[in-house]
Amino acid sequence: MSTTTVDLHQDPHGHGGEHDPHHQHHFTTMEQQFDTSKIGMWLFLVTEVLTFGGLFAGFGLMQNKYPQEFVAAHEELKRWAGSTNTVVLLISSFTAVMAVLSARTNQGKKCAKYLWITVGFGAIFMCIKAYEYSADFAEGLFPGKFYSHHGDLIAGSHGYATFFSFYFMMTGLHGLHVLIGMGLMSWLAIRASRGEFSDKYYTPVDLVALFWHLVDMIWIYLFPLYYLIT
Amino acid sequence: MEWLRRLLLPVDQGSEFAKHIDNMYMAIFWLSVIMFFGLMVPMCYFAWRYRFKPGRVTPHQTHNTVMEIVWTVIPLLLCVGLFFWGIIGYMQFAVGPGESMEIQITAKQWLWQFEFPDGTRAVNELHIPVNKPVHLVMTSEDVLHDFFIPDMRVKRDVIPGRYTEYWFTPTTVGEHVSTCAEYCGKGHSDMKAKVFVDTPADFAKWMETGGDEWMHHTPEEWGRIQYEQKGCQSCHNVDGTRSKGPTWKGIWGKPVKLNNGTTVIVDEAYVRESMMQPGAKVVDGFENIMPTFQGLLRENEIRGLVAYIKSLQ
Amino acid sequence: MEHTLTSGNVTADRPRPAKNYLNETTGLWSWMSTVDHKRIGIMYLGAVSFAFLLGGIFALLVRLSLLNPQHTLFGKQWVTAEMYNRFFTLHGAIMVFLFIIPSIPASLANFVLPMMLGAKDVAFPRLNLTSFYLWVAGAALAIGSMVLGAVDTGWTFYTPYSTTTDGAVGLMTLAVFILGFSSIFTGLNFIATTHKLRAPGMGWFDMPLFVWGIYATGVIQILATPVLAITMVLLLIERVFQIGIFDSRIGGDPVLFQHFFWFYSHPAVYIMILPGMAIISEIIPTFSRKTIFGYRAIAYSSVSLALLSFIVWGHHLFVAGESDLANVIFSALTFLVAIPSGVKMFNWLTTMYKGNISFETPMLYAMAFLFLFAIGGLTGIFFATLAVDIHLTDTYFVVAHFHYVMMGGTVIAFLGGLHYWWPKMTGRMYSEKWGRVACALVFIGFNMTFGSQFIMGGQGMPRRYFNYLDQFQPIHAFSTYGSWVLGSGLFLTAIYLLASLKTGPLAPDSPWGGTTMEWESSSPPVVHNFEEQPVFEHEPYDYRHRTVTHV
Amino acid sequence: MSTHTEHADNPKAEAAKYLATLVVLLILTAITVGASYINFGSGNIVIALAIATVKAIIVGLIFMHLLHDKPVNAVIAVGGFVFLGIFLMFDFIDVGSRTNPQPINLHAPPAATAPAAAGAPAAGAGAAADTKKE
Repeated sequence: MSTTTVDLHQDPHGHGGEHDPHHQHHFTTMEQQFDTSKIGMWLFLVTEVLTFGGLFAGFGLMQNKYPQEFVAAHEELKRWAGSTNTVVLLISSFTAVMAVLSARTNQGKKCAKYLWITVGFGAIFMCIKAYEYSADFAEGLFPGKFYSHHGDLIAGSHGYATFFSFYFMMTGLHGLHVLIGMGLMSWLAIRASRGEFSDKYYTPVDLVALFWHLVDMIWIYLFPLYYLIT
Repeated sequence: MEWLRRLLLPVDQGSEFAKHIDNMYMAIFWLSVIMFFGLMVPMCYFAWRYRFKPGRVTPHQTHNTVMEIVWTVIPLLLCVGLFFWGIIGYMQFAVGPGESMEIQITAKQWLWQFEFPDGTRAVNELHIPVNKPVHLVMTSEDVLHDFFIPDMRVKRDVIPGRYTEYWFTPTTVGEHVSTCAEYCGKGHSDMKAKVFVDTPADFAKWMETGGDEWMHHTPEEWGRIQYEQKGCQSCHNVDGTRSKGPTWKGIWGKPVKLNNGTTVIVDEAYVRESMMQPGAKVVDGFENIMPTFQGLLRENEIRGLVAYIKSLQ
Repeated sequence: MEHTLTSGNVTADRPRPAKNYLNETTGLWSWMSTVDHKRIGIMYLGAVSFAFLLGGIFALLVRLSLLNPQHTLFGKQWVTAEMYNRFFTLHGAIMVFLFIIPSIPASLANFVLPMMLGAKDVAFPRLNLTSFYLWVAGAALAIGSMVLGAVDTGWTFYTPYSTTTDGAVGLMTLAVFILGFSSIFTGLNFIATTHKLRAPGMGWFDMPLFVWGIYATGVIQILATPVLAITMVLLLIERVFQIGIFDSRIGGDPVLFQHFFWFYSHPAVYIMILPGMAIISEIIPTFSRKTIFGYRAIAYSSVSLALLSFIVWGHHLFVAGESDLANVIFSALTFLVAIPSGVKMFNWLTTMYKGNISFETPMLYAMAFLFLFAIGGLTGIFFATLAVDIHLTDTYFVVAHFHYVMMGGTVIAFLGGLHYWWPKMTGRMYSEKWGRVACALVFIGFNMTFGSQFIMGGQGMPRRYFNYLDQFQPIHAFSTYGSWVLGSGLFLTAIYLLASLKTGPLAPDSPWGGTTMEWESSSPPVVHNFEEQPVFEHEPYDYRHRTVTHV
Repeated sequence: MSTHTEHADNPKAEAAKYLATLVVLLILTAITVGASYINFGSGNIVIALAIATVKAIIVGLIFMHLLHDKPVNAVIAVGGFVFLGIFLMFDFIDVGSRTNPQPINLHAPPAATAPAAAGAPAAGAGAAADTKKE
């Protein structure tokens, strides 16, 4: 759902004649166009916040209902993996913002380099996530009715299955966003190395970086809620 | 203005709460009428008085702070008043009086089951004594339902997995209808129960015998009444067509095939067993969805139902 | 600016440009791939009209089912409870998600909002087209769910019924999910457009009030719709995986579903009504030939309604098992909604005072709106009052109340706006005579259909009932007859509007003497709306230098 | 676009600022992980969420440029979180203040029969878990 928007208001079609080829006909100036795109992106990020917000609300209320089960179930998660992933994403946010800075200061090659590094960190994040998932599945920690883990402290409580349902839903949706972000970054990295971005036009880099930071921000909340609850 | 109240609200005012609600309803109704005409009369007047005339010059009135404050503040005050009045009424319904008779209600698709503290149970038929506060504690076995007694002006959703409650005090002896007010599927509109407000003597008698109405009917008739009242009709047809459960027409004395491959003759023993332990012998091609009626049907009612099935040839 | 108004005459005050947005390019593909907001608006208009027809057919079927308690036609029972449940579910789902939510914003506002701002297009034209195709995809799925085992949950999808019933509930929730994003993209586009694409010199309080209304609507679309989307996903996952959030059999909380659902669906009521109010704020000054009274009050009330709409959703749950504390809080907050709605009513009336009022079809619809919305709004007070709500909720009183707001408010305003901007959109005038006849039929039929339902509801007739007590038969029959009058009025509207495309006289640029910027374009407008960039020169409803001598 | 690039005049300083921000974020992460090993009772979740909020604000202000950007973007961003807060707040008010009436003659938890309208299979584990007292 996010790819469409992010793409749509980037890649403008040139109507401008003598203007910048990225200048769309219905904007008077490039600055107006940039500001508009940015407002659009922020509005889109708000919808992302509220989409995840529904899941956070569900998680919070279920945590309220099954406090003991949730604490017990979180022991099954690997704290080192969550912590490492937090560090990985924070560093990738730094490289993303450096990519914007490079694009804005006419350093196309450097921008491409930072974007590729960001993609690389995203990949590390996803690898760790995949490792965690496979370890969970091996123990029968599946969502909902497929939950088949043995040896839970409070036998027969549905709270465990609920915990893992939310865990897979929220980290899964988050992971999907990471993958989308990686795709967008790769595409921008190619464009950046072709020298398409400059201080005159770097809107796509700026917007995709915003998207990436939001993904990071969501993880900042997911991490303590899932890995650190006591 | 009683005729207007009777037009707009249920004629019966079965409880003190109902009178209270009706008064509030009528007060808001008249307030709304005044405000409605307060808006429409000027509109029609302006439309007529300032109808189009060529060349008429219109004034450039952009705002009038005093007027705007007035028409913001006055409705606000009215609303504050109504809010508090509404809370007072709501508390009668949601917070119980000191002592009350508790009735536990269990709803399922598509019947109501009532249980008194002493264990007396009834289906689709609620007897309560007059002038005694009633406390309903309700839960559902499947989906959402809502126990609504229009004559008492009370309703609340019946939710699976937890209990909801409300109170009311019936004040007039007589028969009322309760309906399901939360959509619950195919039989939603048939999920009705009768609410009988009895004199204390009648109520005591009913609690003992479950009433004496059965003596006034033939067993077949009594069975048909049970068929309609206890919810049988939501799953069993008597015209030979298939519903959620098998039809009753023409099955008496005939063999039926069960889902375990065996065959059984429909006789009194089988019919009784099917009411008490519905899962024991399930007819082939049907799902085991019937709730048990153990403890819900009196002996005279079971006999009536058997006689009714027998009569459907 | 001071051109003489020759309303109703075919003589435009300047020659029509040979090329306009309709004939600049031709062919099906030029429409399907267009990014012109006007063409997308027209496509949306066709699409939502189709949805309105479909939802209307189901509405007539619902009413016909209830004509008599035996559900017979010509002595034969023709409908069963299962069919009835599907009728009202599809009626509700189609009308809400496919018709009313996109009706005014995506069709009319898409067309006129950029023009009112003096812009060449919306901020993100391709996102606009994406929104349209998402609507098409959502509609296809919704219709698919009708074909592949219809849905019988009611449009509200309450759990645990919706998580356990058969039928294509999954497909329908997926459709609603996709339609949600269509709506989000529309709202996002309008907010960005309003912020950044106003004509030179036009400040926030220089915008037409229609823009304020649509802007407020956009805020709701952005903030509320994502929660609907995730709720639908959770419902789908609950059906497939049984995670235990909404289904009480596995530890979920059905009331929680209602919270999630109404956090969207109550603000959604304002997604529907705010654009309606926005249209009325345009029509009344134009046909009263007088500046709007209390411009800022109306603008602020639009925004405050949008914000208030987010803190009142709990009033749908007063008897649904919500806690007493939450009930009291939500009751108090709900009363606040009455204030800005009332402010708007008073301002519209005062605008008519000392005006110079003529009664063309759009104005008749605007006055019908005032009448019907007054009833819809005042009956809302019954529900905000906690104690009275207990008796009235989930009865026909609710059905009547929200139809007075949704149909009597939004749809009537939509029709008013459609007639108001029809000359601009198509370049043709429709038949004024038939317009007035149809408006009268709609008004009378509507009041017959739904006015009677207030009485049934008060008497205790629950909603979504197939079998009803015989005592309600006369009122149900009356309501059904009313639905036929209403239906014939709408059918008539469709006929004369379509006929005007071929036979209608050519429309002047500003047939009603409107003062907002969209009337400065030619009828129909050229591709980029204006031949030269308009500049903001006077406040939006300034009639000081205009004297109308002829209608 | 000069208004947005005022800080790009000195890219080195800007890069240093971003690096410092990253270091602060990493330190906060270390603190939050460390705090989770100490038992503060119900304080743990408060501390964890407070630190997360500080981190999110830092990301928003610095990495997402809200500090120096046009105010409208900050208004939009804050608006999103405010309305999410409203959503969460009322949900918790309701769930937290519900009374849980129990009937006098409480039977075994109501047997969760599958609704008659459904062909759906009965729930798996923990069908009766919903009657657990809060």
